[in-house]
Amino acid sequence: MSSSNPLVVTASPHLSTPDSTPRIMWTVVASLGPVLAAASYFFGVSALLVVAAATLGALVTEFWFGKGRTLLDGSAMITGILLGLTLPAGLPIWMAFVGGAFAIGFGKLIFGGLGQNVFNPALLGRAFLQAAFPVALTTWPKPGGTWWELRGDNLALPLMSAGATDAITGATPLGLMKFEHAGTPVSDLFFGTTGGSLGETSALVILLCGTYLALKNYLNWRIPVSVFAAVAILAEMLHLLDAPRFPAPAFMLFSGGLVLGATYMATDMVTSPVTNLGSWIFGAGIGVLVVVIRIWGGLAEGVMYGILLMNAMVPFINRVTQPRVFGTGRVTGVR
Amino acid sequence: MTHGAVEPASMTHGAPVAPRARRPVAPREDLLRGVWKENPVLVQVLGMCPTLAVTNSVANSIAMGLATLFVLVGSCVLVSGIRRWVPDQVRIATFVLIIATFVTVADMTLEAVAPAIHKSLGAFVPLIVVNCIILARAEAFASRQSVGRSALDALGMGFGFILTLLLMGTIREILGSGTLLGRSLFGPSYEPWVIMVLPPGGFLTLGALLLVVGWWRQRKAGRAVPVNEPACAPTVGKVA
Amino acid sequence: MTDPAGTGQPAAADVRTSRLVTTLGGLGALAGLLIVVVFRWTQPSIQAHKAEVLRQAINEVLKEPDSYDTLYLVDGKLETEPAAGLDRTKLEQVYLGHRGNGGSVGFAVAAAEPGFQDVIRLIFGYDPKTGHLMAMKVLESKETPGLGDKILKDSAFIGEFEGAAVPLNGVKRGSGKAGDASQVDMITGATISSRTVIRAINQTIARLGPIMDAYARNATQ
Amino acid sequence: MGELTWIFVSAMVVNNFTLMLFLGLCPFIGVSNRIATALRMGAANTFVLVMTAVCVWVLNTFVLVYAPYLRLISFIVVIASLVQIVEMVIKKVSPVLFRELGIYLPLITTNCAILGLAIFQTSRGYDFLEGLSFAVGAGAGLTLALVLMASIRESSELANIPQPVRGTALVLLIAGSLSLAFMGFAGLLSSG
Amino acid sequence: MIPRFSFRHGVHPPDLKALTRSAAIRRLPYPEEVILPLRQHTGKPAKAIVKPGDRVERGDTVAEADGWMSSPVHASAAGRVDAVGLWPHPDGSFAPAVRIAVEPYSPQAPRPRIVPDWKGLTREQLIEAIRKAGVVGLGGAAFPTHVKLSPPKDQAIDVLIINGCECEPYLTTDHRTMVEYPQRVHLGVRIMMQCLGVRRAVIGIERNKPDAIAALRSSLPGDIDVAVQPLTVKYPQGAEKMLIRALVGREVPSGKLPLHVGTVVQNIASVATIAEVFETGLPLIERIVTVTGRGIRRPSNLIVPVGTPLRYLLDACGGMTPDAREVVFGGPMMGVAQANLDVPLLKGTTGVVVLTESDCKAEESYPCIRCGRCLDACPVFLNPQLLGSLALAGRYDEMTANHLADCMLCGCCSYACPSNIPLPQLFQAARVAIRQRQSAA
Repeated sequence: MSSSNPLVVTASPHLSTPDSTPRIMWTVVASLGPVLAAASYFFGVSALLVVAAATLGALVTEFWFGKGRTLLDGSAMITGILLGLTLPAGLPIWMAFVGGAFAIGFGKLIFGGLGQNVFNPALLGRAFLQAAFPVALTTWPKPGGTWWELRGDNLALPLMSAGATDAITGATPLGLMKFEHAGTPVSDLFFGTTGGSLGETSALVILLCGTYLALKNYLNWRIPVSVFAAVAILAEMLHLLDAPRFPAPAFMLFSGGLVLGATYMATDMVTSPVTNLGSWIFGAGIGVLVVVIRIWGGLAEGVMYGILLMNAMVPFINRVTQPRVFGTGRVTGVR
Repeated sequence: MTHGAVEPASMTHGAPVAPRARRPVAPREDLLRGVWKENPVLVQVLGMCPTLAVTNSVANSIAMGLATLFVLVGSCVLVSGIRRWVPDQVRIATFVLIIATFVTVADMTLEAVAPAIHKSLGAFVPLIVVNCIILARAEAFASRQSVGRSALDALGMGFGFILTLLLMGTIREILGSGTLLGRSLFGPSYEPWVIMVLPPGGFLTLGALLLVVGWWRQRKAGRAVPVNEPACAPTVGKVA
Repeated sequence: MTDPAGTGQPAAADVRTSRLVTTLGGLGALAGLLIVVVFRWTQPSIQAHKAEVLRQAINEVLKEPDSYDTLYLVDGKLETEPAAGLDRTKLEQVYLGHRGNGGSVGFAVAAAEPGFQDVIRLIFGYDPKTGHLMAMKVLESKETPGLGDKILKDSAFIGEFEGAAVPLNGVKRGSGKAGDASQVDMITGATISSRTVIRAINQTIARLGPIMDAYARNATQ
Repeated sequence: MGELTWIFVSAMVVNNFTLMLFLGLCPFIGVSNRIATALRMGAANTFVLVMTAVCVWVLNTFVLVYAPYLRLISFIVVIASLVQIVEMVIKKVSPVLFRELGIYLPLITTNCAILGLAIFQTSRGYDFLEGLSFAVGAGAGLTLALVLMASIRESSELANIPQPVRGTALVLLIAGSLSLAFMGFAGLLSSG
Repeated sequence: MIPRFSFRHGVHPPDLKALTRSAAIRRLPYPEEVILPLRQHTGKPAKAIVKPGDRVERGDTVAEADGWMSSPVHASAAGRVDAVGLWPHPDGSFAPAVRIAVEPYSPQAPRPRIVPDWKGLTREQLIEAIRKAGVVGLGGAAFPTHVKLSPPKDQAIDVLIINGCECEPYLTTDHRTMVEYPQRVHLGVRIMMQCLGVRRAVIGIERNKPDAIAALRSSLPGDIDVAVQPLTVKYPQGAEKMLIRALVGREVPSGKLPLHVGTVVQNIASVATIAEVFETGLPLIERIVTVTGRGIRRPSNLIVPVGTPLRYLLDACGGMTPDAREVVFGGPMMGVAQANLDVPLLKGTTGVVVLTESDCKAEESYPCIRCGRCLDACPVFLNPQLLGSLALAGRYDEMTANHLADCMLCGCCSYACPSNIPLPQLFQAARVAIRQRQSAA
């Protein structure tokens, strides 16, 4: 054998799944392409500006404070894009940038980077923005218009407010339901012709992309399924109780960020339980919190907080849902 | 009221015990110790509750800082003054009594003099009673040292506390309202970061400050320094 | 230690106990004295300030009356002088404003309701003769700065309550029918806070309105 | 009834003592590194909170109407004695429980959550049942925050936390995130 | 839901057996020397009874068993003892070995019948004969077979399980044995049943070996209760506990042995070897190995003498390709990579896999992203994610509390890990550290 090609000695197993962490991450990034395209179809260039700014904020922070090559694993990219998708189209892009930076800095790097964080960084960034700039974050431009038209004051100077804009804004379907008891046709929700954040408009596109990821086992299908099931069951029970007061399950499922949240945010591997039983509990918990916040809370939308709160529960869930080790507990066939 | 079980041992990793007067300590050292080297909040991690709760504006920070300074100095001087007459068993009880008295006085005075600020500080003025800084200094320093040294130490600690509150208040008011002491800094179109005046903003600001302090100390030491573990809990272990 | 009966101890303990008691007692007495002195000294200005705040609020919501009376709610009736033995501070109070010519201008009523973050306290002026509100002022709220706290700061919103007919009906800004006096335009983005204000007023009117109406009728008769 | 539920929910999550009002931070920072400890601390706190609510109601109703200036002093004395009595009772009744809780009980005396409860209960004029509901809600909220923080800290012990963040800074930053998440409960049960 | 004829969790690595699946077993010429390590089995190493210069015939004992949990070693070729001393061992260490310079041009004729005929022997005599023949488990762990066949008296055994899964990718040793020597397998089963006194035997074979299933089924003896059961293709189907679970639905309690649930598990190669030993009268001196992988020019299934140097074996298969990177003893999932080509083949070596650069997993590992795939993979339901983190933090006591002892080091977790974290290695290191601490205490 030639000396230029020495043998290597590694620990077993010597085979490994073709999936690698960067591959999973970048596949998720790619699967967000259609969602992004849909967002830009509805909200024009503003959608791309906002997402790009959030992503840039995330990447710059990861590069600056992170350790060298961690940009390549793609996780900061996902955080940035997902954060961007939860924002309204008319947001000043400096806010999106700040959100991305916060998401990575305080959501991820302080815990030691990839894999160590407790809260979904994108949602933490979103919650930060929501708390910091409540007005800007609840100004929802209506979809439509020409592609090049800005949907609000995207280009406001850093630290300055959006100022007076002439963009046509409208309430989200959930806002309409909560504050004016006005419904929105479910077909509009499904195809995306309603007001709302960039990524929450078209349930159809998100579900398709999510199914693709689930088939590749890049997301844990149990989580979205249990979220949807919990929301549907609870909503149906309430709807049967008092139909005029509580909206129908279909509306609850397809309005707001539920589809995006359940598919892309709740399934973030780092911040969801590692056990399958835990995943069911986690998803069901999110579903219940979403319904509780939407119906009895002061906010129209509860997906973000539902997921963040359950993120906080994850270490606890992991602890109590440890699998029963083979050959312990109730044992079959002992003689 | 005295609790015998949790006695001295817990003190070792609590608030730094004042050095027994082996060599004469310069008054300057007594005074400056609390400002930076043993800053009650940033280094000893005491008195978190007011540091987080009332620092959403500079005015509130100053008022809270002054009230605490008043109680701190008053209590420490008195504690030091009567330390020879107070039996050990009722030591803590008398401390608490003294502190509560001073706090009541401060509370009423503030309400009479500056009702607006008193209202915005709310329940946190009476809560000075349970501010660990005061008990920690009374117990760790004033009950063993002369009146003069106790006064200097209390002043230093109080100033350190005020400085930290002021730092927090400044950051939070500038970012959160775009103002400093109520005066607008950036003009009308500034977008305030509302979160900074909300509870999460308090946690995040102090967390970030401690992070910077940790980073700075690490850099200065050039190696890993012992983590600044919270000192509050072990210290108050002595109290009851 | 060598004394099993502990006969050596009690004497010492006695001394100590007495000392403990005197120390604590003495300090307690001193503390009490100090507090009472400060209390005596500060109380007048604190009370004066409170009264002033209340007076200003009543002036504002009753449009500067020349004087006002404090009425106490006793057994579903308003009385100027509750029977002796009742603790006035525990009774619900409303304030009746008067013009110089002796005519009443309306009642100032306090209301409270849980809002977005915590309880919102407010006071409003109500004219039983017309069944309309005179004005509304939020006294205390912890609503989100920049959003919910517009109920204190947004003059357009506060202005909505002047002359509004009860029960109020909150609508989205710009979407109400013209000429409906009961409509109040809610603050965009602070719907919960706006609604809390409206609900607080509506519920208080529903509870106290008839009582105030009755009192006003009796007074004019 | 609705009022009592609201008081409970408000004290537990909407205005969570620890995460929204910064009360009870000492145990939150000091004894939140193990779930088991956090649970016990939470239970002990809840117990003392409830006892305090009862005592404060008694004080407010029968004593402080005559001497309002003694409010603070009487509260702190009552709380301190209460903790002492609870400690002695537990020691007598269940030595096992005492061993488990013993070291935490003294800590509770200077826990601002207890005094805070007393002060809020007074300034809001809660009656007996409302005070009880408030205390139970506050206790549940404290326990929830403690357990969440403890479980997060337990898991982050295994994480590769950067050196300057370790210790109190990390606890505060996690608390900030938790506090952000708890903002989702804003307005719960009050939207009508 | 408990799957029938399988177990829960596990992984599905590519089986890669096509390289040698249909290559008939062939015999190699004798190498110039054979190296016989004294430690080729679980338990105490054997004691050498030859010295340099001694001449040995094929089948002569060169080392005697040292106690019950031990096994003798026999000369696998006729020749002269060259040295008795340290030599590179496939486990990476240097270990005592007997080196025999093989006599060139020797007919390699064995001494007649060293092992007696099995017919008419009592149970005890059979086990003694097996022990003397140096038979150990040929599935990899090399557990002395006579120990396994002598369960404690109070432990009733009711079923003998034969492991024909060969779930490791690449390897076809057992597969070819079943296809080419079905009669030998059945004879081995018969002898073992007699040793154990059981009336029932089940042969478990993964479904990806239909020809082996057919061959064994068509030759089933009519007079004893032997069944051939096809099993789901999944790694590690061949692990004892998984196999028992799949075939008879019993769960071996944590920390217990298969015999505690009334079973004894034997590898198919061991079964065939027992038959061969009694047929030929020779002790265990040669075995069948698969030499395979994309890094070898002529992948083959071979009968080779125990102790054949690896270098000779590779050369006999056409040598390694230029892009060969790693040589593994055993299968790719649990096998041990070799740093030295002078190591000899052991009794327990099931195969030699030569991996190329493109086969080797990436060397770079990423932080754990808590995807939970390792939990879904672990056949014994451990939480490898937690165990791995604890290992990295050096918190070994908590690892013990989290059932580190139940880990079989099967490698499923690491196979499934997208971040490429060497979990079995961490667990192994933790075990060593715990053992050291215990022995220090």
